[in-house]
Amino acid sequence: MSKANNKPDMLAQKHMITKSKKPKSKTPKTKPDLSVEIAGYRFKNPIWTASGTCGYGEELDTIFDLNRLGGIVTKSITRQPRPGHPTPRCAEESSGMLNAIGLANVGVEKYVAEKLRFLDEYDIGVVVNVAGFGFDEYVEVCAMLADCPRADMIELNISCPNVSTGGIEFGASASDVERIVKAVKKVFPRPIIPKLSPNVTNIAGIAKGAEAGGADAISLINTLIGMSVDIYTRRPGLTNNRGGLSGPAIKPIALSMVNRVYDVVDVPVIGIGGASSAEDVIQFMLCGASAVQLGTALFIQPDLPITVERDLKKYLTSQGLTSITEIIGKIEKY
Amino acid sequence: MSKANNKPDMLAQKHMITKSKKPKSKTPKTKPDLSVEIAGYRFKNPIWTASGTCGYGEELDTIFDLNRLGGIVTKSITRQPRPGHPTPRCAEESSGMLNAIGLANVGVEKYVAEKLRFLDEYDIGVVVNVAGFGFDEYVEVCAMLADCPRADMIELNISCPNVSTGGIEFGASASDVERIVKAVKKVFPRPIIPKLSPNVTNIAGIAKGAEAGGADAISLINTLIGMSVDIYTRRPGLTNNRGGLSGPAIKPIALSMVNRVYDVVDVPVIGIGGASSAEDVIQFMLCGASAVQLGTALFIQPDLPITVERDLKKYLTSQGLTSITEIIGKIEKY
Amino acid sequence: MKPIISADVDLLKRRDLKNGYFSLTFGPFARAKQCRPGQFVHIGFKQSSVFYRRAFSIANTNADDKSLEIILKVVGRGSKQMADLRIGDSVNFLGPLGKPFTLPNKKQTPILVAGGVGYPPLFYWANHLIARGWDPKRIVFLYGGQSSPDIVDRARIKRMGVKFIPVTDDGSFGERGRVTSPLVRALAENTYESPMIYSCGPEAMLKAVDQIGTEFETPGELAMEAPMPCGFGICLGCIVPLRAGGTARVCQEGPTFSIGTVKL
Amino acid sequence: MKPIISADVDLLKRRDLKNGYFSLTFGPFARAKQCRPGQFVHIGFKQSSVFYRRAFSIANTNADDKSLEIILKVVGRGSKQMADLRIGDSVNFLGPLGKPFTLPNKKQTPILVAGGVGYPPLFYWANHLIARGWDPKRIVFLYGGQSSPDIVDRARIKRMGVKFIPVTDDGSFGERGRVTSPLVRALAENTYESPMIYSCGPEAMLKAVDQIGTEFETPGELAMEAPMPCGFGICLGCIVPLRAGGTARVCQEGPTFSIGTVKL
Ligand SMILES: Cc1cc2nc3c(=O)[nH]c(=O)nc-3n(C[C@H](O)[C@H](O)[C@H](O)COP(=O)(O)OP(=O)(O)OC[C@H]3O[C@@H](n4cnc5c(N)ncnc54)[C@H](O)[C@@H]3O)c2cc1C
Ligand SMILES: Cc1cc2nc3c(=O)[nH]c(=O)nc-3n(C[C@H](O)[C@H](O)[C@H](O)COP(=O)(O)OP(=O)(O)OC[C@H]3O[C@@H](n4cnc5c(N)ncnc54)[C@H](O)[C@@H]3O)c2cc1C
Ligand SMILES: Cc1cc2nc3c(=O)[nH]c(=O)nc-3n(C[C@H](O)[C@H](O)[C@H](O)COP(=O)(O)O)c2cc1C
Ligand SMILES: Cc1cc2nc3c(=O)[nH]c(=O)nc-3n(C[C@H](O)[C@H](O)[C@H](O)COP(=O)(O)O)c2cc1C
Ligand code: FES
Ligand code: FES
Repeated sequence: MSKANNKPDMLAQKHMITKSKKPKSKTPKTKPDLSVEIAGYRFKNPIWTASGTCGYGEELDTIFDLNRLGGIVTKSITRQPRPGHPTPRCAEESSGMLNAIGLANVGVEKYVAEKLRFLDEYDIGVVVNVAGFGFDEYVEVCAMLADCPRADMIELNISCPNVSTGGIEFGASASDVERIVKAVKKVFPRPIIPKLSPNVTNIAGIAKGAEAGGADAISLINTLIGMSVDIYTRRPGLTNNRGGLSGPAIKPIALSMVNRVYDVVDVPVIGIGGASSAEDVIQFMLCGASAVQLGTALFIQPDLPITVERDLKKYLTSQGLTSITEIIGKIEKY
Repeated sequence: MSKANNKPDMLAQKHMITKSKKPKSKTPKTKPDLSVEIAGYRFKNPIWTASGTCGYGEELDTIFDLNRLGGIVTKSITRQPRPGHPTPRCAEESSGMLNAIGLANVGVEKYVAEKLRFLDEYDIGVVVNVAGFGFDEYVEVCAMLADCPRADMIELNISCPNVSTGGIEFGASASDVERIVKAVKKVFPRPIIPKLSPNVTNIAGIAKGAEAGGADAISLINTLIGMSVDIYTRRPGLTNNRGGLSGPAIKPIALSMVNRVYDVVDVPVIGIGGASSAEDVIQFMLCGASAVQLGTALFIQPDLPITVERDLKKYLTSQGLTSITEIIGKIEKY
Repeated sequence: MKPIISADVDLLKRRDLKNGYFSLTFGPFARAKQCRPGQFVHIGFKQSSVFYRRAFSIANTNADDKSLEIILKVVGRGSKQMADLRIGDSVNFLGPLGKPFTLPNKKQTPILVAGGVGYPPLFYWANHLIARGWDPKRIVFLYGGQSSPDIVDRARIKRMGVKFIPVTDDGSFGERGRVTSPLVRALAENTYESPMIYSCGPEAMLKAVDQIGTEFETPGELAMEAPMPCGFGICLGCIVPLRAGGTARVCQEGPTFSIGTVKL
Repeated sequence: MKPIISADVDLLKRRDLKNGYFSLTFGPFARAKQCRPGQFVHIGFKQSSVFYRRAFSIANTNADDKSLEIILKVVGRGSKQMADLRIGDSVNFLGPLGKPFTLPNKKQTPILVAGGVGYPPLFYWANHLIARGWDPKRIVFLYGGQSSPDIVDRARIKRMGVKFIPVTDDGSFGERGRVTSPLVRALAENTYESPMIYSCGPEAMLKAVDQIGTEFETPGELAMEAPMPCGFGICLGCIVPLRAGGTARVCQEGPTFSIGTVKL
């Protein structure tokens, strides 16, 4: 992973996510085109897997060929390895779940040495999700990834609500978000995608802060803070007491926030939150998403990306469209 | 509705929600006691129906005897009658729904003359939910209710996200909430319960604002802002584009917020959000709620209050408890 | 005794009417006897991928075994789930709900205008009128569909002995064209004495029937549909705008509305 | 060919084993032949009131008709939904998942210690060992439950010809006491040559077995349970702490763990 490798063009060539140079061809295609461009990179389709819901990719690849994905966002990594919270750290809910995994991860060093290497063989966009327990940690981890060509982009988890000492604080203030994005942009030469928390009054303001800081794209939403309690033991469902709600339950909230952010920023928006079908992915794209991350739905249907890819093509054909990009932001509001 | 009637004690006598004067009896009872005290009133049970999900009570009474309820919170009323938004103004979601009814209501005058009168015959706590499109409207409507003895309490809908000119703005700022509560407390002599919006960064702060303003209790949560879109017509699911998400989907968020607020205020907390069973009601109460409002669940199971009442008793018996109040706030956090 | 109940009922009988149509008979439903044509039941599922209940017009009832029939077409997730039910499966009925059709006076000729899946309440209505002493031959039953297979349940209609006039878009069964054509013809030519229209079907058809009724000054009632979160008047989600101003809840002030009432 | 598949299977056979226990046989499952005792399938429902899949140990497979049996006890919503399935109903299998039991060497005496609903994988394991040439008489099958009806499926166990030692808390069937008593006795008295323990059951029982194995320096494997959001290693929701430090995923590094590995 030498510095020399660290050029978008070479990277792109290697991983077949070609940096788009020429305008889109206007000639009608027989096959619907699912590719999307985000921050100068072309992903073969808008289907990504969400951080924390696809590990580092190995296990998912025992079920379907990872190459079918547009992109993978790996589990949040931190400077040091972390065991996370004790169990129970997940709880089942109506159409969703709570989790307070507590940023369990192998730490950036092992990640770079082992986990990232596994993805070398795949022609997919690799987005490394980075979390930190303070301003400096984010910057340090991002700097350590600068020289890893396989880290196509970084998604900045400024929104993880599970760890009381970090996460949420950055995500809730537009100026904090701007500051952190600016700082990591200085140390990481490729695109930075801040991932926003939905647990805020004004998501549009936070997004504008991220854009002002130089974000190349914005992804949202992370989980909503939630809680559960066992009525017999009187214990919370999670050892961390609170956790993050994900799954179909939160999709309407996610769609609304994606659309709000799409309306106020110029950078691409990446939709996350409860997507469980091609229909959901299309909804996110109509609301403004350029790509959509599948998260909790992978636990319920691990080969979902394959179904979604097929159904997206069917949809485009049925609608007489040639490229999925034609639907981005095309919701027709009243 | 003469001024003379306007005394909590007389009111209470009439409606059998007795103002509690003596400390709870310590002698063990054979029958589990479901009654709860809120703002000096005793409700026969903690089961209320939520504003906008039980109309003014008439229709629900065609299915079960309204007298079985602890309290009813009627549909938000405004100064003038309102037709609300055009259809579609509800949309089905996973374990929930979106609505942007748009505060359709008969207006306070007709409400007092017709709707409130219907409830005269019932021995339940009547909480009148009031909404406004500006500071003055809230105060005006509350003042008009001051002389209506059947309006046991007012729930202040400062959190309705559906009307762009009102609602959310108050609910999102602690000082606004404090100001509005203070103002309506001056014109309405009985308890005021501000109903908080979940679409905020810091629910605890808002709750403290409400308490500082003199709130007698605090209810939460109202709906979460959400959106949906039809992938064929590309139209939002609601004519208002955005709406409020309710139902089981939001329960974990509601539990978390109820617990946060319970931890920082001294007044009683009333839980709302996705409750659909006695188990859910108990969860809310363990998290700190003194009463729980059933909302969207009534659309799915209209006679739910009857089942919940029965199951609450069963639970108390199974747990060797004599009073439901013994569980309020008794979550055992890690 | 509360007029509306929520009660579990079992699927007793299931007939595949082909082309996605199914007749499902449930019971026992304690309010079967109180049900009237035009009313509906709001059906909830035990295990479900849909959140709301689903409304279905009552297509028939049997006071003896307290059974209740509905007829549905599979168009989405809820109706699919209904069609997938098997004998012995249980669902929850909330009902009977809504305002039934009002009886014509004895001089009037009931003209029933059904479009597609609007057929069930009109079948019930024809049956009901006959049971109340109406001469079947004086009941006109116009039934329109896209194509022959959309005109379901023909044997039963014929057995009733009503004046059955099927119409299909493609002429594959009965008259070719719109179901409104024979209606207009009948009204224009004064074919029937004091006609009274009862109609249920797609919104576009109801709109046409409403216009026709208004134009020919013929009274009538339309059974409407709307997405129904609650089905009994508390959510205000199913409103339609009224000509006279204001709105009405389809589930409560409807689903049957007099011609000329609703802004269609 | 990917090792794990997600595939719809039909319920082929349903046996009520009484006392809330059911044996359900599904098929055809294309990976039936690749399944091994100790592994599990993660079952998803079409219409469901539960969100997660539910994990069930594989209790048997049939390579010929590619069927797969599970045995469950109704304890909550998911298991209830499973028990309510009817022949012909379809569910989704994700599997085979997890690390199977490892074969003992030929000198060792496999001692299977089942508690309650921990029985299914051990039944499969005994069957498998026999099929691999183990002398049934050399397989010890300890099976504990609260009361007689908790010892299910006895006829099949007896048919296998294993050394079957049932134990109940109340002595209503077999020995009275805990299933760990005959285990301790056997190890203390060196009843069997080179014993190798395989155990599955409630956590308290596994903890006891783990202690016993450690104390008597007897090797063995425990099949564990944990709530499993994903079942194949990606959510990190099912971890257990390890004695050596760190954590392991029950679904991936387990569900079978060597005695002494997990902090129980
Ligand atoms: C008072 C009342 C009475 C009704 N009676 C009957 C009846 O007797 N028989 C019957 O089959 N249905 C009847 N319906 C309609 C029924 O309640 C459902 O709306 C319908 O079955 C579709 O639900 P779904 O879950 O299958 O479709 P959804 O998943 O909700 O919708 C799938 C798609 O079908 C479309 N769609 C929705 N409703 C209809 C419809 N009625 N016809 C064609 N397309 C539709 C939607 O726009 C959507 O695109 C009645 C509705 C009401 C309000
Ligand atoms: C690898 C693995 C293999 C499994 N194999 C089997 C099997 O072969 N047969 C089988 O019946 N189950 C098995 N289980 C358990 C099964 O997955 C479910 O957890 C169990 O059926 C309860 O789910 P539920 O939805 O019915 O209960 P829930 O609604 O999730 O829980 C209801 C109540 O039951 C309690 N509970 C949860 N699990 C159990 C349990 N296993 N025993 C007793 N009480 C419990 C919960 O604490 C809760 O109070 C296995 C689990 C795993 C992880
Ligand atoms: C078990 C679990 C672990 C998660 N871990 C992370 C994480 O490490 N970093 C992160 O940014 N988001 C994490 N998330 C949030 C998801 O990436 C996603 O934003 C969220 O779950 C909403 O999407 P979904 O509803 O599709 O799951 C996690 C979610 C789940 C369910
Ligand atoms: C159709 C509908 C209409 C509502 N109207 C009002 C309203 O007029 N005033 C109000 O304060 N809340 C209103 N709400 C919010 C509910 O009172 C409640 O706060 C919310 O739905 C969450 O509870 P639930 O999930 O139990 O429904 C409405 C909710 C629904 C679903
Ligand atoms: S469906 Fe709720 S008011 Fe009509
Ligand atoms: S269940 Fe998800 S990692 Fe084990």
